[in-house]
Amino acid sequence: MSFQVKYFGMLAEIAGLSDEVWNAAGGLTVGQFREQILDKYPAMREKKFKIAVNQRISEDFLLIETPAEIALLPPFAGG
Amino acid sequence: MSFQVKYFGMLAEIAGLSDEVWNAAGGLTVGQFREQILDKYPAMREKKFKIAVNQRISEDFLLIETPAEIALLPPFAGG
Amino acid sequence: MEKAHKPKKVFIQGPISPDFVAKSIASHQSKTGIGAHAIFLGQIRADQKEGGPVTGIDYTAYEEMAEQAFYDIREAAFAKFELTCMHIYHSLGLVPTGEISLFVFVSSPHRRAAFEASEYIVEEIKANVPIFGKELIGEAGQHVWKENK
Amino acid sequence: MEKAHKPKKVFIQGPISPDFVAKSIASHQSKTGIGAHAIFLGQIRADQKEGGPVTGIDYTAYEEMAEQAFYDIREAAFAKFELTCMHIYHSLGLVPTGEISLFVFVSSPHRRAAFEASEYIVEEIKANVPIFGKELIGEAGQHVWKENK
Repeated sequence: MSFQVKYFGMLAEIAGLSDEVWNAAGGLTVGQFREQILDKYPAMREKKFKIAVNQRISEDFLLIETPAEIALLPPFAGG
Repeated sequence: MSFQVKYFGMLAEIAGLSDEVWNAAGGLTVGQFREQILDKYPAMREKKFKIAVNQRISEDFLLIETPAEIALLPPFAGG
Repeated sequence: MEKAHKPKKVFIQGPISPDFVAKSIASHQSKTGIGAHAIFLGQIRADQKEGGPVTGIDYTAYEEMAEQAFYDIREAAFAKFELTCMHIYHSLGLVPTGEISLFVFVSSPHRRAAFEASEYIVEEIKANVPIFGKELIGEAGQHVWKENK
Repeated sequence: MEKAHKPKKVFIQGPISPDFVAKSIASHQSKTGIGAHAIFLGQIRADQKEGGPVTGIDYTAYEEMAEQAFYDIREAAFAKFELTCMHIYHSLGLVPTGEISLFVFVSSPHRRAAFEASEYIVEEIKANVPIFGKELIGEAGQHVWKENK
């Protein structure tokens, strides 16, 4: 399966890009995706972030169903 | 004794003037002054108002000491 | 926060214009410790009364006592809340329906103090400042005296 | 109060000007049911950091999700409070120190709803809208990522 991943703020800085296509073998929960992200970008381990699936903040147990737009959201700073 | 009396808002309307000099025989508390006012302007009996002595809202037991500026204040409407 | 603040001119003849509000905001952009402004504006409503709609309010005040009351509210607000700036303006004379008669402007490093002070100041003004309002009704020259709740 | 309100444009490129605030106020003077406006403005502070003072914040957002979050906040506020009007504007891109990045404007017949809605909306924005802020520090091109508390 493959889906779109977007990075924002300090996470885009760490990734060095603002979006990419993620390829995974078989089904993936949000929690499993998080582990893969942290393996690819170890500097994100020190950062707090939430994962949005199709623009909704998601829990780790949720199974990602394609097509999906996944976003890594650092702490909000609006206002 | 005599002192200045100021009327505001609907009370100035009832009195037909915005200030006058009040002459009283001897000492007077705020409560006694209120009775004299209501005798002179009976239409004020139906109105709520506070009495300020030298720009401070006063209790009825307070003795008026001259020189004094007394004001009759209808309900506030600022804002 | 115990220092006394200079009394400021509060009363303005007639309505308070949106441009006046804009100028007040602009004059605070050099105060770079400010993070939050809270502004309250009181606008004259066209309430329906016997005899027609309110067309405006004619404000009068016991001015010397009112100035003192505004000063006391300012001092109390500066003592209670962490404020950088505070401005209060109130109309005297005629303010037509739809126009602004009260402008309370507080600025603070942080939003909580700004929110709390704004509300505090408005409630204090409504309760404790000797300002009187004659609501003008309809076309026939009727009026009703306004009373804060 | 159950009707849906049209999504409105929230994001503005760069700072929000005092004149823009004035125009928004002026455009509400024909709405004669309004008695109270509450306005909140967020201004960029020159906080002192290692490396120097903050000179500005560069805002980015997950725009599609943010627009939806603003819409949800609007709907919730209209349902919770007796509001006549509500406008929210937030900057994207660079906002220098001393300038305004957030403008929340609520109008109601009565002050209580305006106060409560203003505070509610600001807290919701800070907590739930995916906006990110890069605080630019000093002269040397350093930066720190801002985090709401």
